[in-house]
Order: sequence, then structure tokens, then C-alpha cells
Amino acid sequence: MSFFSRFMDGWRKYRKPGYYEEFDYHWTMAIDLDKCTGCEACMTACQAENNIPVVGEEEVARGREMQWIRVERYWEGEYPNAKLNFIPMMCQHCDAAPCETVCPVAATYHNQDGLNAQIYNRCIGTRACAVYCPYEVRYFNYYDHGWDSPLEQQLNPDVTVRGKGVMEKCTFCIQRIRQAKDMAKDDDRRRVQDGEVQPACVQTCPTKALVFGNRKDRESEVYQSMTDPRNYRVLDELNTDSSVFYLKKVDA
Amino acid sequence: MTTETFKLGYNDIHDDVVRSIVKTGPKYYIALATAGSITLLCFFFPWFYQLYYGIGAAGMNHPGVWGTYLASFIFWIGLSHSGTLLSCVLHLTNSSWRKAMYRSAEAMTLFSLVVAATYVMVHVGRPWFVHWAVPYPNQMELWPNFRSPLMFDVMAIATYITGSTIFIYMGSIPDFAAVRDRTSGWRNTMYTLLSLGWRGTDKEWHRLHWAYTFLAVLIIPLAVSVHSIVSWDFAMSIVPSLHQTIFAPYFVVGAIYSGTAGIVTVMFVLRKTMGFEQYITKVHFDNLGKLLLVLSLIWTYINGVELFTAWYSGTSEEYEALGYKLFGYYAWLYWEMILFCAVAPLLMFSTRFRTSFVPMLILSIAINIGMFTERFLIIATSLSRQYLPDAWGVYVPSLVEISIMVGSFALFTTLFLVFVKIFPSVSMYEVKETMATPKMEPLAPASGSPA
Amino acid sequence: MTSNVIGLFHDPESALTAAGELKGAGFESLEIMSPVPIHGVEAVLGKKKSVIKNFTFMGALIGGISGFALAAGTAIAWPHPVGGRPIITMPPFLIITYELTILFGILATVLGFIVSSRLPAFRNRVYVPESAVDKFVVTAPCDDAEHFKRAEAILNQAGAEQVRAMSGEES
Amino acid sequence: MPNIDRREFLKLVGAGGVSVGGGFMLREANKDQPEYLIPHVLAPEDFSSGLDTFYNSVCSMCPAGCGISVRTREGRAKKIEGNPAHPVSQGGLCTLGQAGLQALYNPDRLTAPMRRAGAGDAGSFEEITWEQGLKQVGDRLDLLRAARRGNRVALLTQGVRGHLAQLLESFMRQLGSSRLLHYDFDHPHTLYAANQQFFGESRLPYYDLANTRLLLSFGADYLNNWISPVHHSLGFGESRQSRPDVRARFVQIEPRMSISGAAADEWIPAKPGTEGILALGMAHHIVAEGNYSGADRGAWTTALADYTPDAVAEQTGVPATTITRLADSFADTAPSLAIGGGAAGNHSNGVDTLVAVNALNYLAANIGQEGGLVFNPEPAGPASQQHQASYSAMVELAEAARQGEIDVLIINGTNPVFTLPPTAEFAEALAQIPLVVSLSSFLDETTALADVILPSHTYLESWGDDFPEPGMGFSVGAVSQPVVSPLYNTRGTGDIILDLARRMGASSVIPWQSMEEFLKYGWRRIYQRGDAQTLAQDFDAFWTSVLKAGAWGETTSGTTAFSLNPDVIASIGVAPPEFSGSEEDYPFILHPYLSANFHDGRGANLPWMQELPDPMTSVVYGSWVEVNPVTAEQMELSEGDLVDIQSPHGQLRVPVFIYPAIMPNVIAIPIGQGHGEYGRYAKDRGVNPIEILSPQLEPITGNLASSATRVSLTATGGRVKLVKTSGVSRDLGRDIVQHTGAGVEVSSAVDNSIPITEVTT
Amino acid sequence: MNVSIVPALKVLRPAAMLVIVILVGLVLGYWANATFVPGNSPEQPIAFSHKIHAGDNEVPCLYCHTQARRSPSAGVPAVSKCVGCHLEVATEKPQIRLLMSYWENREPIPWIKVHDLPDFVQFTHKRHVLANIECQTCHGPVETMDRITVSSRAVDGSAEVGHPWKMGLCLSCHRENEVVNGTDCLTCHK
Repeated sequence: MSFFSRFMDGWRKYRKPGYYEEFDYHWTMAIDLDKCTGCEACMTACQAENNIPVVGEEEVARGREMQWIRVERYWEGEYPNAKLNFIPMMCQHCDAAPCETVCPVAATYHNQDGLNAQIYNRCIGTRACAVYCPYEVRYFNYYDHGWDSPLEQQLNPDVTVRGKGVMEKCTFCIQRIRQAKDMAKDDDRRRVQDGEVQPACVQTCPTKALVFGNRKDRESEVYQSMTDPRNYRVLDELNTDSSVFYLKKVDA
Repeated sequence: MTTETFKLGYNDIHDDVVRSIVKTGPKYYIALATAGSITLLCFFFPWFYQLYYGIGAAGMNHPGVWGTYLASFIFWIGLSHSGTLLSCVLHLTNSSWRKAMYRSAEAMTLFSLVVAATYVMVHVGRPWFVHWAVPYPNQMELWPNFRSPLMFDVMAIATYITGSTIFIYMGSIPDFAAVRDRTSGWRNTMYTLLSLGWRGTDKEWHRLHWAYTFLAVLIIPLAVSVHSIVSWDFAMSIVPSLHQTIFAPYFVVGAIYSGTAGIVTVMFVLRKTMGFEQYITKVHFDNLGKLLLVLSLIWTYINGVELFTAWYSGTSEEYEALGYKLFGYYAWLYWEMILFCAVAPLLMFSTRFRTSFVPMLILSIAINIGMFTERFLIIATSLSRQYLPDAWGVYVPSLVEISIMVGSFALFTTLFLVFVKIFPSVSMYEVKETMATPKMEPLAPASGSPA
Repeated sequence: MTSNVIGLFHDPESALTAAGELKGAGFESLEIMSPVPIHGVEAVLGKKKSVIKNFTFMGALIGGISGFALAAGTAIAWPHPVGGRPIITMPPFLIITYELTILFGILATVLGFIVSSRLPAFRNRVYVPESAVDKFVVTAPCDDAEHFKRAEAILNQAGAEQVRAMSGEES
Repeated sequence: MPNIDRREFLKLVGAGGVSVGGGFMLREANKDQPEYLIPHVLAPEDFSSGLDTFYNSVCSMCPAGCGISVRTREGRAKKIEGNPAHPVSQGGLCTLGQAGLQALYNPDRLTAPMRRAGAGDAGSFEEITWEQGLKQVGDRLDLLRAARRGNRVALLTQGVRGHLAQLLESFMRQLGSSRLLHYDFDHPHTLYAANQQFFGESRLPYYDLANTRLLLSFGADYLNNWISPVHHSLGFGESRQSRPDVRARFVQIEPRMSISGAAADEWIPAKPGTEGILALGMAHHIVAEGNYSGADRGAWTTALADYTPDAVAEQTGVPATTITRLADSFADTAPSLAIGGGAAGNHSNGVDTLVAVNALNYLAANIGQEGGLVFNPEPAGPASQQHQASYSAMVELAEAARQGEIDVLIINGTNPVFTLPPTAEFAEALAQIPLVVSLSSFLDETTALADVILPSHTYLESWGDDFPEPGMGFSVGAVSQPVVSPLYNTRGTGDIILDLARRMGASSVIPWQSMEEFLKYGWRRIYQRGDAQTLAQDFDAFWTSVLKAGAWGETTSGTTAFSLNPDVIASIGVAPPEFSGSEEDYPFILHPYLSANFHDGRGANLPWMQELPDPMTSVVYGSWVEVNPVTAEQMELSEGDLVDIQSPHGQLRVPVFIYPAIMPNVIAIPIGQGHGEYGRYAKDRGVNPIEILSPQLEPITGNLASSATRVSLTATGGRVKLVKTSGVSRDLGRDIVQHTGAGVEVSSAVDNSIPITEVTT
Repeated sequence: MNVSIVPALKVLRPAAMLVIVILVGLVLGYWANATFVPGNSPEQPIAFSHKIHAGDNEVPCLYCHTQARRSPSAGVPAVSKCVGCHLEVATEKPQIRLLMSYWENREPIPWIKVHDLPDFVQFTHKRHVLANIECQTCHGPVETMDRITVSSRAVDGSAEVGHPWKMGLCLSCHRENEVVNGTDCLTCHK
């Protein structure tokens, strides 16, 4: 095999947009807005699972709250016909993520499972990703946030505690995904089965409005949801090609 | 107006310039001390405070993750954009009126770049890791992400600093030589080394000329690219009102605009303080004034275009951003900018205004205030009004930020003060070039020189 | 150490004529030191060729290649898919290429200048401080007294304000 | 080589040496400090470092009784999740339930028994040993019991169920005291009374949201904190989208839009307190239209004669057309379900209102139906309802205390000083009691006034069990086991009571040494009523299986057929609500509601809950008053303006929040903030609307009509920045939350082509 | 008069040399420390010798560090584990006496952690043990150490002293063995 042809092969491979290889997973979430009641259980679950600090009143007043998943609220109409719509908003793990391109040190990139990875210890804190993210789901550690003892005993040992000057965001609970893969490996399964891994928010949702799974598995629940006629993606017109699908609210 | 006749001979220039370097009055030291201490108190002290407690010391928040630090960064990059760029253009078009002032203009470029680079360190959350943005082999086998506009910045600005340093140095070699002959002690040592043993032989002149020309040719596209790239930091995002194709020219023009204004200010100061009245004259202010006027008109036009595209897009996002810019929380700043950068400069249509020093000084300062505001608004307004209204918020600079802003000007001044004592801040040989070369009638013996 | 004849002139024209006559009289490797570049030196002392442009060109070329190599190579070294773009992403990499082209071009130009102008001077070269101020100086190496006399004559006759002998090392 | 003289050389050598040392030390300084690896002395078997262990237990953050499963690592609780096996929560869990971790690890927990220091100004305590504390209390009890004056002892506890309730009961019986009170601010007394009246059932029925097709909710915030929010949420999700081609419709009738109102398909503001009238109006229409054809139709017709839609529309402010429309669809859709509670029940006519709601269910034949309401069997374990203390019962207790009839008051968990209006003068009453013992884990307002504090475990450290009320249509139980070893020198409530029982010499009747033992004793009986295959295994196996599963259930055979007592029909009727305060002086009606994050205030000491934005307003760390936009415009109020809220019995100062979905003459304040004690996170934050409630009563139950207070609103001119996380809560035509018609098949998956790559296997 | 930069250089030389010497010195010192000083090797509360146990008596690593095969953390054996053997073995040795005193007071032994990873690295022993990676690959020739010092065997088999636990070490190994997702940052950093 001549050098030239090998070179050309490599060239074609690396000129291919998106993934440069095919992989088993494409983690996806579907959120049924018709089921979401805005109870915010997902937010607490996330906070507990991912060691998200409590920043305190002053910081929130300065607009520095930390919520990897937040419930946005949009009023509609006026009294007496006012309606309130909730929509959970977290990192959409876009396949064409604007935030990824801008990081100068590649601290955020797209991994083989369709996750938008944020590597805290690589981050130098330019905060450019937060500017580029149209969903504004990236949160920055403006300080070293502490935990009043003994609250720190609750911290999840599987998740890094972020220090000052670092960007952070929803990871689809990567630690749980890793754990599930680990288990799958233990009993020699090639793939994690559907429902084997659930992010904290999905797990806790009282109305089961959130569904999570592997898009590439046709039988998976999430695939059913994302192909539901009601599905849409927020800010789809930006072509971020996000991995979080919303199911439209039904007016009845 | 290629040649301009001075009422004095070659050696007077020498005396003036060398005096400006060697003879140092108490005024200078007072100035230096003040600038230096302000730099320490207002720039470095707050910065270290911020390093210790985290970026939270500044006012950034959730939607407004970028703030005055980045605005200042652009501002200083912009300020750098007339010195070297201008003198390159003028060198190639070989218009001689520049020659008295271009050295300090280039110095301005250099130092504003230095300040800008410092601002990068101030801006990022973990400056102690900022070297990761530099491509160097490491055990982690990790490299920077060259797809990022921020990486373009790193490369471009690094190149730009190198380029302008070399450019200003090359241009001053003959003058170093000249000063070398008039100084003694450590200065002599320094200048001997700086001048590389320049003798001014025909050959050396010839080589210098060509090297200088090539540098100029290279630096013009560089300078243009630098600010285009800075603009892409924003334009390549999909934030409403930032995601615009006009941004590159917008920034470049804005940069040259503020830069030229900066030169006017510096010229004025040099003229007054260093006693260069003969070398920096009405003519320079007149020409700079014309240039400024043109630039301000272009700038105004581009601003119009920006507003128009926003309106024409018809999307809720752009409308909101537009309305917010014009009438929102920061509106007063916007109109202040329009006043200073679009309206006030129209005064320069009158020659009397252009050729009178103090008004020009005031205007130039006003323009730069306006331009700083522009940079601030570009960031603040667009970040606080993005796609999801629920995530909207307002960003207000904190005390630390403001103090650092002030401090950075002091830093710039300090550097400049040091510069005028090392570099001949007026290029002697080029001023001589503009003077009538001696004619062939025998004269009195040349004024002695202590060689 | 060679000894040189040195003529100080008040104005470029006479300096040039003097140089021309010296050349005619068979003096080699003349030099004219001046406070400002003189126009028409080439006419007298012959055209000079500058190698600098070659340096600049080569530098730019190398810069361009290495620029793209850097971007593409590092991207392939550990491929991180980013924003759904290919690993080798043309537009941004071309910008890197562009910047490095210029950077190397500049550095090469400086190198070219150093090489071709033979600065810095490590030898004790002949020099007349006035030449940096307002005098135009013609120098020519001349080994013996007889040569010196002729040169002195020519220079004085061309209107030199001052003629001296000075020894210096070859530049 | 340039020649260097000696001094030069030495200088260089010296500098070199120094710098080498410097470099060496530099790296030495960079080395990180060692950490320690502390091994076990004896390795426990259910422990392996680096691996999770899940313990199933029961949540005690609110009375719903969800099953939880707690993730622990290296002996520390890391996360609380819903227990999928538990029929109530089925894997889901609300915010408050998950924040239980912060109750466990709360920095402000009471770490040891304490006694009022010296003369005793509130709050200053000195630490004592358990022996001292228990002795002091035990001796007193012993004395009183011996003297047959046990009735001078009162035990006031939060609503507890299961064997702890039974223990308390027998404990008090041994004392010979009748003063055992369970007090929860939000206990639905009126609902119990209404059901008792209408169905003759002392238990709540099971509301089958999961299978219903139309839900009419009269004021019940069933998704937030009405009875069993998590379970209702499950039902909500189920009936909304999880059933093929059936989507239930939800209608919420209340003066201020609650979370349930936001989730509903239709939100109908009705004048406060007139929900019952509205229900009867609908009932009237159903009967009149002949949609009801029961034998007792005639009786109904006469009973409902006055409630013509127009008359009702007049009283409720809901248009007649709406009433008839709802009535028709309610009658036509089967199964449909009407529930009532919350604010609707907290009026002077609360019981009648809820009876009227039941009448609706009766007329639409939803009783005993799947998707309607299903009666619950006798719970397997002891329930608490008969001891639930209404407001008036608490007032009586306070009165008795003031009369000096009470020597010892034992308080467990509940915080009446905070959750009773000042008019009850409970704090003053406490001062009259010689010995007030608090078993709380936190220094809340009530505990601060106690003489002796015997701090109890949090529910994650102690043994207990729970039998959710209402059941799931079948009897459910779960054992709550300690998931971590106690952090501090505290003890479980049950253990403390048992200890006291021993000390007062009741050990013959209450012989158990520990709560665990007592639980096993109790569960042995449950084990014995099990079926053959349960009994096949021995009790210990049964016990461990219950602990493992975290839930125990028992299917009941046959539903009780329901026949309505005729004279109930005759008695049906809802009087217009009474409000204290004249409409002239107090133009607004105060609508206090249980906050989503703090429930009745118990969550206010949890940092997570404080920072969690309120679902409807996104406000954090504080209180606010919700005002209708129009009203606000008339009064020239904007967000953050401080207003004085004046009721006949008190005044509050609180910032305004413009709330689009509240009636113009109603203002709402969330309950939960405004603590004077209760730890660093809760203290001095916001206001407590309970402080200004008038003692308006519901006559039948003596329940506090907490929604029946009139107030006036006056701007102070002051202004604060309302801390909230939302920017602008309107999507400006950006279509962020997209809608689709009821006919779902409008858009199709093809429209937005989803990139799906088949995996290459 | 002549011109040349040489005299100026002469003037500067001493200062220049001083600077150079100092810089070189600093680098040298730092390098020497990094190279010749073995990585941190603290005095342990009990002078437990891996040489005697793992080396001379060939006790398998997993006999004491049982966790390693099923948990992310290898774990240190409980005191009871040590006592289990030392009730019989070498009971009279002073160090064993020390051990026994811990045991009798039911006190844990405060071992000092030698091998330490940064908190942002999530390493799991389980996978590596199950993949039959020798402990020595990362922990170095423990069986030859009387007192544990940080060291590891580089990919080429040569033992590295100092602090070799750099990202490069993990990476090279993951590359060599073509671990699935082995070079995905999220594999170790979460």
C-alpha cells in the first residue's frame, strides 16, 4: 500500500464531518412537556447527584445561580386566560455544538457516545463556550464554593468537585453511564440495555416526563419518544442538531 | 507636501532628540512615579485580589459571562491599529508628513498590544493554565483546538506583537546609532548594542530600506487580519446581533478609528511635554483630522448597516436585541457612543477645527471614550438578550473591574514614559530626509560634535 | 588592521562626485557614510542586489506549510470531534496557515537583513561620528602613503571639508 | 574562554550553588501533603469501599409516606431516590423528599441533649447527658403517673403513623392521659369530615388519577402538596400521555393558579370559598339535564333547587355557560373524578364544600369505579386520624396550659409556635408549662421555648414504619430503617419514648428495649395475617424481605358497595363563606398557600430548598406577595415594591410580585419562610403569613379557615430587588414551548427529520 | 574612531554570566530533585514491609487488597485481616506487638497514603485488575520495597522513580492496548 493511498485514506477519514468513526451509543433524552408539571424535582436530583454548589442569596441576586438543569417558565395570555408553560432546560448535547468549536484548549468536545463533554481540569475559563451556547446552560464557577460542614459528607464521590474559574454543565450523568457500561462489561454484553442507565433527573421525575436512552437502539423507549409526532427541538432553526427532544404540549 | 522645510539644520534635531532622552527633569520622574503607583494600586492589586478569590470579584454573571475585561481587550487591540498599520501604509505610499510622528505611533501599537495581552490573563478564569492555549509538545499529548477563533487570536496577536516590535526596532536602528555617539556610560553600552554597530554606509541604508519595505508589506495584511479575527470571536457565535458578516470590517474600521484618535492624543502630549513643536505641527493634526473624519463616516455607515440588518431580519431575537441596544438598560451608553463617535467628529469638516490643537485633543479623547463604550456595548447588550428570555439578565461591572480598567491606562502610560527615555521618539533620519539636503555652497565649519 | 582614507563632505553631491573620482582612480570597496540615505548612490558605486526578498519569500512559504502542518497534524494526533466538523477543518486551519505565513515571513526578513547587511559589527569598523549628524563621508581603504596622497588630493579637490587617515578592521 | 579572576569565579560558583539548592527546594515545596488511609478495625460485611449500597426506607419529609431508596457510599448517605417497588412513589420523588439529605447533614442540627440554662431566657441552653435528661423527664412522669395525674401530661407530635403512633398511644394510655395530639398545619380535617359525612368512611378514599379521563379539582393542589403529591404526579403523567389514544383532561378551580392549575388544561378562577357552590351548581345542571337517573333523583332535585347555574354564576363569578359545559362533560366522560381540598377546604364552609364535591362524584357515578375514587380497606398498621388536632383542639390545649392543667408537654417534630396564628397564644401557653420537652432534631421556634431538649434522630438514622394514608386502594406498609449510623449524640423518638416508659415504670406493658424490637413485634402480626406462601417462610425471612423491598402490600378482595344515606342529600347545601374583617377596610382576601419547597415551613432550613426557585415565580431566598397585574396597575405597584399587608390581627411587610393568574381581589403569600429560629439558612428570611391569619373557624371540625382572612394592601414606597432566577417569563413569539392541537396527528416525525444513524454491529 | 559592539558585550559579560549560571542552577536543582529523589515515601505508623509479604512470602496482592477486583478503590485491609495471620505468625516481633496494641485498643492504623491521584481523575482498579494488568505496572516493583515509594514501570518495562503518575502514562498504555473509548477524556475525568 503506497504512502500516497494511505495518506488519501487518512485524509478522507479526517475530512468526514461529524464523527470520524461509528460507535454503539448516541445518548438522547426526550422530554414530554405535556407531562411536565414544573415541580423541579429534577433540579434537586441534579444538584444532589452532581455536587452542584449552593451559591447563596447574594450570588443568585447577581445572576450566578448554578443549575445544570433548570425549569424555564413562560406565561401565555392574560388573566383570566393566563397559562403558564414549563420547560426543563439542560445541556442539549448538540451534535453540532457551537460551544465545542470555540474552546481554545479543547476542554469541551464531542465524545463517541454523542455526549458533549466538559473536562473541568482542562478548562482555563475563557467562558467563550457559555457565550456561544444558545441555550445558556453552561455555568461558571466564579468562586470556590464551599459546603458548610458536615454538608460536604453528601458529596458524590464519583463526580469531581469543581474549583474556581471552571465552566461546568450537564453531563447526562456520565458517571452513571460509565457505571452501566462497567456492569455491561462484567457480564460480557456489548451494549448497555435500555433503561439500565438513567440520569438523576430522569430517574426522579414524578410524572415520568423525562426519558433517556440510546438513540441507536431502535427498541429503546427514547427512540419511540423522539419519533413521536409531537416531537420538536428547541431552537432547531439554529441547526445545533441537539440530542434533547421535546414533545409538544397538547391543548385540550 | 512631500518636503517640509524646517527652520533648522540637521544637528539641531540631534540636540533636541538626544536632549529628550538624556536630559530628564523632575516633571518626568513625578509623572513616572504617579503612573507607576497607579498601575500598582489600580491594576495589579485588584488583579491579585481577583486571582485569589476568583473571577467572581468582577461583575460577570450568568448570561453576561463576558464583561469589561474583554471589552478592554478589544479596545487596546483596536488602539494598536493605527500606529504600525498606518506607518506601513504611509511608508509604502511614501508620504513624508508622517515621518515626525510615526515612531511614537508605533510605540503606541506595541504597548497597547502588551496591555491587551495582559488583559487576556486578567480575563480568563484560570490564568495559571493559560499556556495550554499555546501549541507545545507535552506529556498529556494534548494540543490546542485550532478551530477556535480564540486560537486564531492567540496566533494572530503573537504574530502581531512580534511584527510590530521588529518593525519599530528596525526603524530606529540608525537613530540608536546617532544617540550612541552622543551618550556615554550605560546608555552608550545599551545603544551600541541596540544599534548593532550601525554606521550608515550606503549598503546598510540600502538593506534597511528593503527590509523595512518588506516588513511593511507583511504587516499591513497582518494588522487587518488581527482585528478581523478579534471580531470573529463574536461574529462566529450565534448570539443575536453578534452573528453578523459586517463584523470584520466593522472592527477593523473601528480599530483604525480609535487608533488614529489615540495618535492625535499622544502627538499632542509629546508635542507639549518633549518640546517637539517644530516637528509635530498643524500639518500633522490637519492630516490626521482628515483621516479621522473619513473613518468616522465609514464607522457611522457600518453602524447603520448593523441596525438595518437587525431590523430587516424580522426575527424576534434580532428585534429584541436591537430594541434593547437602542432603548434598553444600556441605552444611555449607546447614545453617548453615537454622540462621541458619529456626531462630534463632523466638526472636523472645518479646517480651523482640524488645525487647532486643544479641540483636536478633546475630540480625540472623546472618540476613544466612545469607542470603548462601543466595545462594551457589543458584549453587554448582546449577551444579556439572547434566545431564551427566561435566561435573560443584566451585567454590571464591579469595582474591581473598573479599577483594573483605570489601571490599564496607567500601565500604558508607564510603558510609554519608559519608552520615550530609551527610543528617540522622533525619527531623526527620516525628519532629516524631509528637510532640504545641504546644497553645494561652502558653509561655516560644521558644529563640533563631541566624538 | 587596514588604514583608510576618510573624506568629510558637507553635502551629498560633492561626496558622490568624490566617490566617483576615487572609483575612477582605481580605488576599491568604497563606502559612503551618510546621516540619511542618499539618492543616486547606485549610479556612482554600482547597483546593489538585495537578497532579503528571497529570505522573505522562503520564510513565508515555510511558514505557510508548517502552519497548516501544525493545525492538521495536532488535530490528527488526538482527534477530538468538535461541533460536528471534520477533524481537518479547512477554513480555520487556513487562518492559522495565514498567520504563520506572515510570522515566518517577518522573522525571515529580519534574518535576511542581518545576513545581507553584515550587522552586527563584531570588528572595529571605520566610522566617523559626524556622519550620523550632518556630514557625508567617503572612505576607501588605502595601504600605503602614496595611495593616500592621491586619494587626499582627489577628495580635497572634490571639496572635502576634512580628510584624514583612519585605521580599521575589514568590515 | 574569557579570563575570569578569582573573585568573579567564586561569585559565580556561589550563585550557582545557591540556585541549585533553590531549584531543589522549589520542587520539594511542590510536593503535595500526604493524606491518610484509615482502615476498618473489623470489616463490616455489607460494606465495600468504593461501591454503592442502597437501603430502602420511608420518606418523612411530608405526610405522604413515599418509599425511598437511599444510596450510601462508605457509610454516608449520598442520594435519596424514590423506591421503584413502593406503590406510592414508584421511583419518583419530590424536591423536598430528596433534600432530606440536607436534614441529615444539616450544620444546624442539635447534637446532644440540652437543658434550659439558668433562669431561662429562650434560646440559651446547656448541654447535658442523656441520663440527666431522661431522668429529669422520666422522674416527673413517674411521679405524675404514680399520683394518677397522668392527664397533666400532654404529648404533641407531628402526624405520625404506624407503630410509632401506636407506641405513643399506649404510652399515653399508661400515663392515663388523653392529651395525645398529632398536629400538622396542613392536615385535611375538613376532607376527613366531609367523607365521614357523605360516605360514612373515616378513611380517605383512593383517588385514581391514573385511570380517570376528566379531573375536576376544586382548590386541591394535588401535584404540589395535597395528600400525596408524588403519587398524584405519577397518576397525572399516566393519564396525560401514557395511555394509548386516551388523554385525560384536567380542570382546576381556584382563585390563584397553583402548580396543579398550571398543569391543568383549564384554570377557572372562582371567588374564594365558593367552590362548593360551584360544585352544587354543576350538580344541579347534571340532575336537571337528566344526566343522573338514580332512584333518589327526586331528592337531589329538591336539594339542589336553589343552585341554578345563573344563581351560582352570580355567587361564584364563573359564567353559567362554563358551569353547564363542565357539568355536561363531567357527566358524559366516564370515568371522571372530582377532588376538593386545599384552600377550598380551608373556609368557614369547608366541609360542606367538600361534601358538595363528593356529591358530584356520586352523581357522575364515579364512586368505587376505576378512574374514580376507590375506598380503602382498614390499614394494616395503626393510623393516626383520631388523634389529629384541629386548630381549636390546639387552642384548647393552650387554654388548659394557661389554666395550669398541664405539667409536662412533650413535643415531637411539630412546630406549632410557627404554624399556629399568634391568636392561639401558644408560645405564651408554653411559658406556663413547668416542663416542656422537645424531641426535635432542630432548634425550631417551639424547641427554642422548651426546657429540655432530647434531640431525636433524623428519619435516615432511625427505625420506624409507615402505612400511607390514604392507601392505594389496598393496604400498603413500609419499614423505615436507619441508612447511616447516627452522626451525633441523638436517639430515635421511639427509643426515647420507650426509655421514658421504662422510667415511669410501665415496662410491664411496654417491655420493648428498642424501637426495632417493637417494630418486629408489630410486624409479626402483619406477617401472621399473610397468605400461606408468606407464612411458608419464617418471620425473619419475611422481615428481611420487607426491609429489602422497602414496601409491603396486600391485595384486598372485593370493593365495598356504596349506598348513600338519604338524609345526607337533604342536608346538602353550601353557605357563602364568612370572612373576618369588613370588605371596606380590608378589600383583599389573603390566600396563603403551602410553598412547594418548604411545605409548611419544615423545609426552610435546607439550603437546596432555599436556593431552588419557586416553580411559579422563580423567586429564591425570600417571600413575596402575588398581586394581579390589573390591581397592581391600579395601585401603581411594580415588582419588588414593598407593601404593608394589614389584617385584623397583624401586619406584614413584603415585596410585590406581579402574578398573571390570580383574581384581582385576592393576594397570595407562600407559607414556609419567616422563621425566627430554625438554623442559619431559615432564620430571618421572608415573612410568615400565618402570623396575620384571623382565627376564623370551620364550625364542624374546628379547623382553621386559613383562607378566610381579609387584608388591606398599602404601598410603603420602599423597594427591594426580588431575587429570582428567571429573566423575562414571556416567550416573545419564539415558540420555545410548542403546542399542538388535541388531535395529535398534526405534525409528523418526518417534518423535522431526525438524524438517526443505525449502529454498525 | 571605530565602531563595534564587542566592547559593549565585554561590559555586559559578568552580569550575563551570573544570570545564566543562576538559571542553569535552578533548572539543575529542580531536575536533580525530580530524578534522584524517589517519590514521596513517608514513614508509616507500622513499618510494614511489602518485601516480606508480597516478595519473600509471595502473598498475592489481592489477598489483602481484596477490593481491587470488584471496586474502583483497592482498599486497605482491615486491622482484623492483619491480625488474622499474626495471631500465629511472628507474634513476638516488636512491629507485630505494635499491630496488636492497635488491635487490642480497637484502633485503626493511620496509614499514610502514598499512591495518590488528583481528585479530578476517576481511576477504577476493578477494570484494570480484571484486564489482568499487573499491579506493578503502575505501583512499581512493590514486592521489592521495604517501605512503599511511588514509582511505576514505564511501558518499556524500565522502572521509573520520582512521580511518574502523569496523564501520559495512562494514555500511552490505553493507546498501546487499544482500550475501547480509551482516549475519551470522559473515561477518567468526570
